[in-house]
Amino acid sequence: MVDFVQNLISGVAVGCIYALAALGFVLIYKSSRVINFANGQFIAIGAFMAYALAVWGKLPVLLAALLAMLLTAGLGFLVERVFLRRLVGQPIISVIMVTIGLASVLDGLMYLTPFGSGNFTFPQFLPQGGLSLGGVSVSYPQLLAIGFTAIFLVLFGWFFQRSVLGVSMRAVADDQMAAMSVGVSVQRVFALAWAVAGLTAAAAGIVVGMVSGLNQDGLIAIGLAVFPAVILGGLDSVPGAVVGGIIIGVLQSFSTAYLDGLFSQIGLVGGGSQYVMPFVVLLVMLWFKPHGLFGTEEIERV
Amino acid sequence: MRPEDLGNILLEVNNIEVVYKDIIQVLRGVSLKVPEGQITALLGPNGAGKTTTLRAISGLLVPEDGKVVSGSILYRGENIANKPPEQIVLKGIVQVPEGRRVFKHLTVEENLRVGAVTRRDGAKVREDLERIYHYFPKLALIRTRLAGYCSGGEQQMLAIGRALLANPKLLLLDEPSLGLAPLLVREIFDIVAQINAEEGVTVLVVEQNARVALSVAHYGYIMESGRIALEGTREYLETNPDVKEFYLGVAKSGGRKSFKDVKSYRRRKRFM
Amino acid sequence: MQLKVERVSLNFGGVKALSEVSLEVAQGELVSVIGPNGAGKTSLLNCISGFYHPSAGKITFEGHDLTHASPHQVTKFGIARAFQNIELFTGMSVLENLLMARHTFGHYNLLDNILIYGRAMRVGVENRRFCEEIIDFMELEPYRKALVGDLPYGVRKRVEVARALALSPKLLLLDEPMAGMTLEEKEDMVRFILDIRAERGTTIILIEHDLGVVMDISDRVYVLDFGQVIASGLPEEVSQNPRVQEAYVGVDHAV
Amino acid sequence: QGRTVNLLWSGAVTGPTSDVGGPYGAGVEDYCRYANEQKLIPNVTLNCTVRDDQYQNPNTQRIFEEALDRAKPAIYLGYSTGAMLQLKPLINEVKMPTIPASAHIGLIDPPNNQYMFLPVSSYSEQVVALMEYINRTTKNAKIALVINPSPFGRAVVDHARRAAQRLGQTIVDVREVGSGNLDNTALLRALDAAGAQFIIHQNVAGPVANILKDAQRLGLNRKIRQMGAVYTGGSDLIRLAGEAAEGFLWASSYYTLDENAPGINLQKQLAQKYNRSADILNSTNYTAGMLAAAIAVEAMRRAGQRFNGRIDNETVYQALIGMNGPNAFKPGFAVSTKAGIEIDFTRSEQTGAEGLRVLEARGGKFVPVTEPFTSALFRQVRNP
Amino acid sequence: MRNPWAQTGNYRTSYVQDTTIFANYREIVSVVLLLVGLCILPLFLERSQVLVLNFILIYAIAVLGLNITTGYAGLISVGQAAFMGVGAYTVALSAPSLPFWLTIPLGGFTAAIIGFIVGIPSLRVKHLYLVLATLAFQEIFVWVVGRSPALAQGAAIPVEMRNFLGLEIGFRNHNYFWYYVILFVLVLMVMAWRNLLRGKYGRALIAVRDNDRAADAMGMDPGRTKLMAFALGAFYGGVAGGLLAYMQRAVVVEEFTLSRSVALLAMAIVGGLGTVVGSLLGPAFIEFLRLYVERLSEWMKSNAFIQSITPAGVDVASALLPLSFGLVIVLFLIFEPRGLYNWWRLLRSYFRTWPFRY
Ligand SMILES: Nc1ncnc2c1ncn2[C@@H]1O[C@H](COP(=O)(O)OP(=O)(O)OP(=O)(O)O)[C@@H](O)[C@H]1O
Ligand SMILES: Nc1ncnc2c1ncn2[C@@H]1O[C@H](COP(=O)(O)OP(=O)(O)OP(=O)(O)O)[C@@H](O)[C@H]1O
Ligand SMILES: CC(C)C[C@H](N)C(=O)O
Ligand SMILES: [Mg+2]
Ligand SMILES: [Mg+2]
Repeated sequence: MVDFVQNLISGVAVGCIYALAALGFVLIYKSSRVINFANGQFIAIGAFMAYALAVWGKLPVLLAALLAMLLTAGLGFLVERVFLRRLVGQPIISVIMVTIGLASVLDGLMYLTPFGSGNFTFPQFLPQGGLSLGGVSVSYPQLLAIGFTAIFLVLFGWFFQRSVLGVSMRAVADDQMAAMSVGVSVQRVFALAWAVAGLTAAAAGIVVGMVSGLNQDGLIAIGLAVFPAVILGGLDSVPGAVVGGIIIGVLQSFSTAYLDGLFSQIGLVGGGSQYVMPFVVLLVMLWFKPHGLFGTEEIERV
Repeated sequence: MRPEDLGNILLEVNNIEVVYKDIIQVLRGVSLKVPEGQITALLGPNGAGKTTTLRAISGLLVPEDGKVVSGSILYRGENIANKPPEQIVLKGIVQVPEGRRVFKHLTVEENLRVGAVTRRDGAKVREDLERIYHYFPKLALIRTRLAGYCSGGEQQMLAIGRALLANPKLLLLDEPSLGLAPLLVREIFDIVAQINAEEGVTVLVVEQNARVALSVAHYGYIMESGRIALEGTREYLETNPDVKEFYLGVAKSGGRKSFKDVKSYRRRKRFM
Repeated sequence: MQLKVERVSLNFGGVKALSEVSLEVAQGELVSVIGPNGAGKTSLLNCISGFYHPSAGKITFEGHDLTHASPHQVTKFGIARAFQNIELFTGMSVLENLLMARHTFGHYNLLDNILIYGRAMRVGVENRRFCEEIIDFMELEPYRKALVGDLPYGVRKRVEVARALALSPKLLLLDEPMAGMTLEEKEDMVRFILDIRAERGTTIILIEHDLGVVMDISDRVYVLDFGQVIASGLPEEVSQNPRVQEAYVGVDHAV
Repeated sequence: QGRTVNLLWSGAVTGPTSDVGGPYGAGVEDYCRYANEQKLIPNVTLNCTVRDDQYQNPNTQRIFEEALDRAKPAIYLGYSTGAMLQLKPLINEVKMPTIPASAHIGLIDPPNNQYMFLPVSSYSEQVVALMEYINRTTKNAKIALVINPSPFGRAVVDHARRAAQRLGQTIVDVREVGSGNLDNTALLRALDAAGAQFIIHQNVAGPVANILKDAQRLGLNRKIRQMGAVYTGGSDLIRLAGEAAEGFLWASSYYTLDENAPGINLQKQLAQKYNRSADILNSTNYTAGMLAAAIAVEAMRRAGQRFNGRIDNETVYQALIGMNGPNAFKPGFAVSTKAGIEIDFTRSEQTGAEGLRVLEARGGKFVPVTEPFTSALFRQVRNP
Repeated sequence: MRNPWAQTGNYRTSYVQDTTIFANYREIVSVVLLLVGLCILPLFLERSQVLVLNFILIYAIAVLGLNITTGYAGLISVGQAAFMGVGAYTVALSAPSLPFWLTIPLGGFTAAIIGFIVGIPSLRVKHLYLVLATLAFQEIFVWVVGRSPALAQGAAIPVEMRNFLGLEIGFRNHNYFWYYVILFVLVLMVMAWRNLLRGKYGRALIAVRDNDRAADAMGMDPGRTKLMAFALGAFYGGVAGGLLAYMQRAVVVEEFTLSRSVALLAMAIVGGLGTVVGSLLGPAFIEFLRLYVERLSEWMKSNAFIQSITPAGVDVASALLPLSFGLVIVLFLIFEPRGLYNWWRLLRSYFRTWPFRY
């Protein structure tokens, strides 16, 4: 039982990191129907910036983290301005491909810094260890991830349901032309979406940095891990991103705990089911509930 | 009578030419004037360029990759040709797009609130929302329904209500009767007339349904393949024999002619 | 009866789009369906053409059960439709749009296709000839090679009808083919519809809001309101029906 | 000055495992420069080509074949397990002496293995040696393997299984873990539940560091002893895992930076001379690159000497397989078990430094806890 | 057009003309010349240069397939490399017992079957959701191969063919031999591709992309069409993978990962989606880009001045490849979304009307 609870809690903690990473992704999809394949790069850049500011710039960690989030938001804004804006109205494959190209460009840019190869540990500002309760333990960075996610969830929820800007963001996703007709600045909406996406990606990156250290490949891989989470939750749902992220985190934790043994029994050597189960679930989900748990279904009337 | 005689000229379109995608020229020198506080109708067959004219005024050529390449559009004396749509909305010109174009995944009320996105007077918005519900009581009943599941008439009301929330001085309506049942067409035009009368909102309405459009308009233009072919007051147009035959469907004999008797050859319109 | 719709019901969540709608159409008839917006007219067409499946009731066409058939199966029985909100292949020319409708005519398999020889070639030429005839019939010659996406609305509506005709249907379903047209264009469309019936003997179900058109050319009229048939019969009968007047036409009759 | 002889290295300077490939390539590069400056090969200019294949096999293959067409290198320094396994038949066909960075035992196992030379003991031997080391103190130990999800990681599994059988140990589980492992609670608990007393890693430093940190947090670091093969440990691991690395056991054939060995001294000197960062200087992979280059240069020198200045793949091969007994090579990068012998190869024995030590992380440093030894058991389980 | 008789005959011939691949003799001649050129090209090239060509042509086959699935049917796939993998592993397992002219098509068919299965979610989901289904397949493929002892867990499985009809194949002629095999297969695949898209099955692909509801109403089963698109695209991928297995002499799972899939998609786009010419130009462009950027970065590394101005720990040279790869994709999409194909078209029309401007 303790085992089960522990695995659950650890899964939730990891899931919250996915959730953070997924939020920015969902935001972009929600406003512009773009799947952002450069999300992982945003995560990495945010984390590296925080590291650079804290370690080389000798800033207090919290300040460095905050600055890095803002800078990454700026990067998101810039990316939208320079690249995405020119593609409004192009077929969706072009836009997806641009984010893929962008991912590669950002990779290249990272190689221009010392972060391109090698591993870095984030300066420790939380105490070692973590909370322990009846044999169940959570590390402080993990608690931070959970806290961050909760805050963002509430903020985003309010933003999209209540604020005029949030509602018009959804409107833009529905029908750009109609949104323009009542004076929504579509360009401003997109720029904002990308900026906020950068911000949350950086938050995710910083948390990852604290949990497990910085490594370009590892950080970028989180960008990939987000896909099953958002499909599960629904590509355009904020609560979906969080729930999906957490489910995937728990799924991975449970796969490692309970499934690996089964896999080796059917002749697949080496376990590691946590790497594949999210994608299996993704496929199953696509079949049985194509729009995820909370995604909006396309309203199609002929 | 000229439009000037009906009131101040709020909007003046001077000889504009519009080109789509840098190659397709649609408007070839369109000029028209919209008198303030009046309803002006713009009629014409499919493909004449009515929608394009409205888009040129409201700035919505942008998403269609179109441009005003010559001529000017003066709104209260200021040239607004090729300005971005959000600026034009701020000046008080709001277009209700053709085909309703409501935000399908937003509720009715959210749709309306998006209409107020450019406004800074939050308190007044609540008030206006109630006013819209007063004009369109049906919308009040379905405020939480997703707009995508509303019927055509409800969507059209919603689209107009949404535009009204942006506080327009000049409302551009593009074929509000499209796909609506007769009862609703009547209802919507009555409401438009009512809004015009009560609030003094100037309206420029594009319509195929000439009969109903002319029933509320004060002045009208008829457009054929990118040009204005005919203009005049309602009375003038309603009595013009060509308009009667081609747009109102009045047979030479005076009564409504039957569709069963349509002739199978094309006649030339005299004013073309 | 060629088409029989028997006590068909259709629900969307809480919304009852259709409740126990029955309708019969005989071979060669031109039947109109009218009713206010949201009455369920399009939903009824969708049930017949296989886009929706009724939750209760039965639809048969020449003895084939359509209740659970999908659109492409329905097409094979000889039913074609034109859509209310134009559903053309926007990236293709008018001709290509019509050729699409010949998909199921003339059989050849994937291998024939890849080898393009003999059978595939013959079928292709035959279909092309057929489509050219329809283009001719619908007076679309000037637009044959034009991209559908760039055409004016009225012409696109006509292409819709032409494409449906290219399916060589026995029953043609037209959903507001005249919406958004000027009087003159409506007259043209009416002429096409009457010609289709006269020359091909096609059965037609027409949804239209313009009562003038409906009353003038229909053999019979059904009136839907809130998903129910509230009246049916000859045009004159229906137009005199007070319920219809109240629900649909309104006071100002002459729109 | 005289003729030019070519040496080719291609590896992942960027892309996956670039944290290994970067310093490794730097080591090769720096040693070559040094060799030219010191004129280690008389009358010959050494032309070292260091190329980035980004861990992509087609790149490796192209770079290699291009070299065969043009530069005709006398020796080839390879890199990744995947590409090396793939190129094996071609390497054998063109008779190109090859020193890979990967110590996958399959590279020097038949077929097509004639021209492959591992500078140090194989991954499999390192793991088996660790198992023997365990056996010194704990009998019938229960061991879990945590490996990289790639041919590189999987290289050791079979040998470890066979060794366990001989030693009376149990392999309770084999798990694949790659980089970006955010949380290892479930893994560690599962291994703990399976009764594992030891975890042996065959991986790169990143994932291992994360597992160590989680083990410490969960209080499992006392209960389960962790250890790993050559690419798991070193300064990288200490930097990443901090104090959680304490007690980690590392099997490696290389000297550490704190030891006074000729190779290590050279390494320090070159790093300074060529302006290498501290991270590179401290990296074992830098040492490894230097060792590979040193062997190559030495083989070329000897080939020139023995064959009248004819330095090509054939003579270098001869030089390599003659590098034994009194002719063994002793650059001082790796430990040795036999006096005077560090690197030796014969026609059938294609491992260089067979000796290895177990080192333990203590106070932020790896210190040797055994003398250099070779695993006798590995030789028994290598080919069943 | 009032006289149907006169017109019909005319249409008939014009349609047959439409059906032929080439519009005129000039095109036939240029295609023949191109083929002859490709046939004699290796005579002027080194082994390793032929190797580069081989990769390009193999990728071209895979990209042709992608151009069916993505270019025509509009089903974006980031799993094409995995289909190549299916083909390659089929070849690896059957090569010891079957000749290559059987194993390669077999690889294609196996991939087609898997493609069919992978396409099943397309019956329910559309657009972007489908991208993720192919992503899932790509990841699952690599994972399963990595855990399967029967497939060497992803490590090299040798695929050797040392002899063909008495011709000894070794290092000397390996690349040349496979060049001609690949070229032959490519020509076949191009012809099939062109024919496919001129017939009703090809048209159905486009219809489904454009408007699948309308396609449904036209009697096409959108589900079946999408599955066919997946299967056909995968077939091309499988054949390409099979060729790659022989050409590389071994099958390694690392060849068939997500990054390769992405690169194939990039090739398709840079070349120009949905065109044969683009399917050839795209891979060529990307591979030559890789080659020359590599040269450039090597030059930078050997250039003392550049080295002296780059800060320590920064590797400008290594950054160049991802940077340029990404930039090329982005710039193409922004400035030339129709890809290299369009350049080729413009160039061609320039020559056709030379010396006049239009
Ligand atoms: N985005 C566009 N790109 C290219 N051509 C266009 C575009 N929009 C409209 N057109 C063309 O411009 C012409 C005029 O179109 P417009 O929509 O202004 O006509 P309209 O009078 O509003 O007709 P309707 O009654 O059908 O709405 C038509 O021929 C149409 O095909
Ligand atoms: N796919 C759907 N999902 C949910 N509700 C739907 C759907 N399709 C139709 N409806 C609902 O069913 C009812 C009937 O709609 P339908 O489109 O059939 O009306 P109609 O008579 O064709 O109206 P109109 O004249 O405006 O075209 C409406 O209330 C509509 O909102
Ligand atoms: C240093 C490298 C040779 C290790 C690498 N991970 C491999 O493939 O084998
Ligand atoms: Mg219009
Ligand atoms: Mg309808």
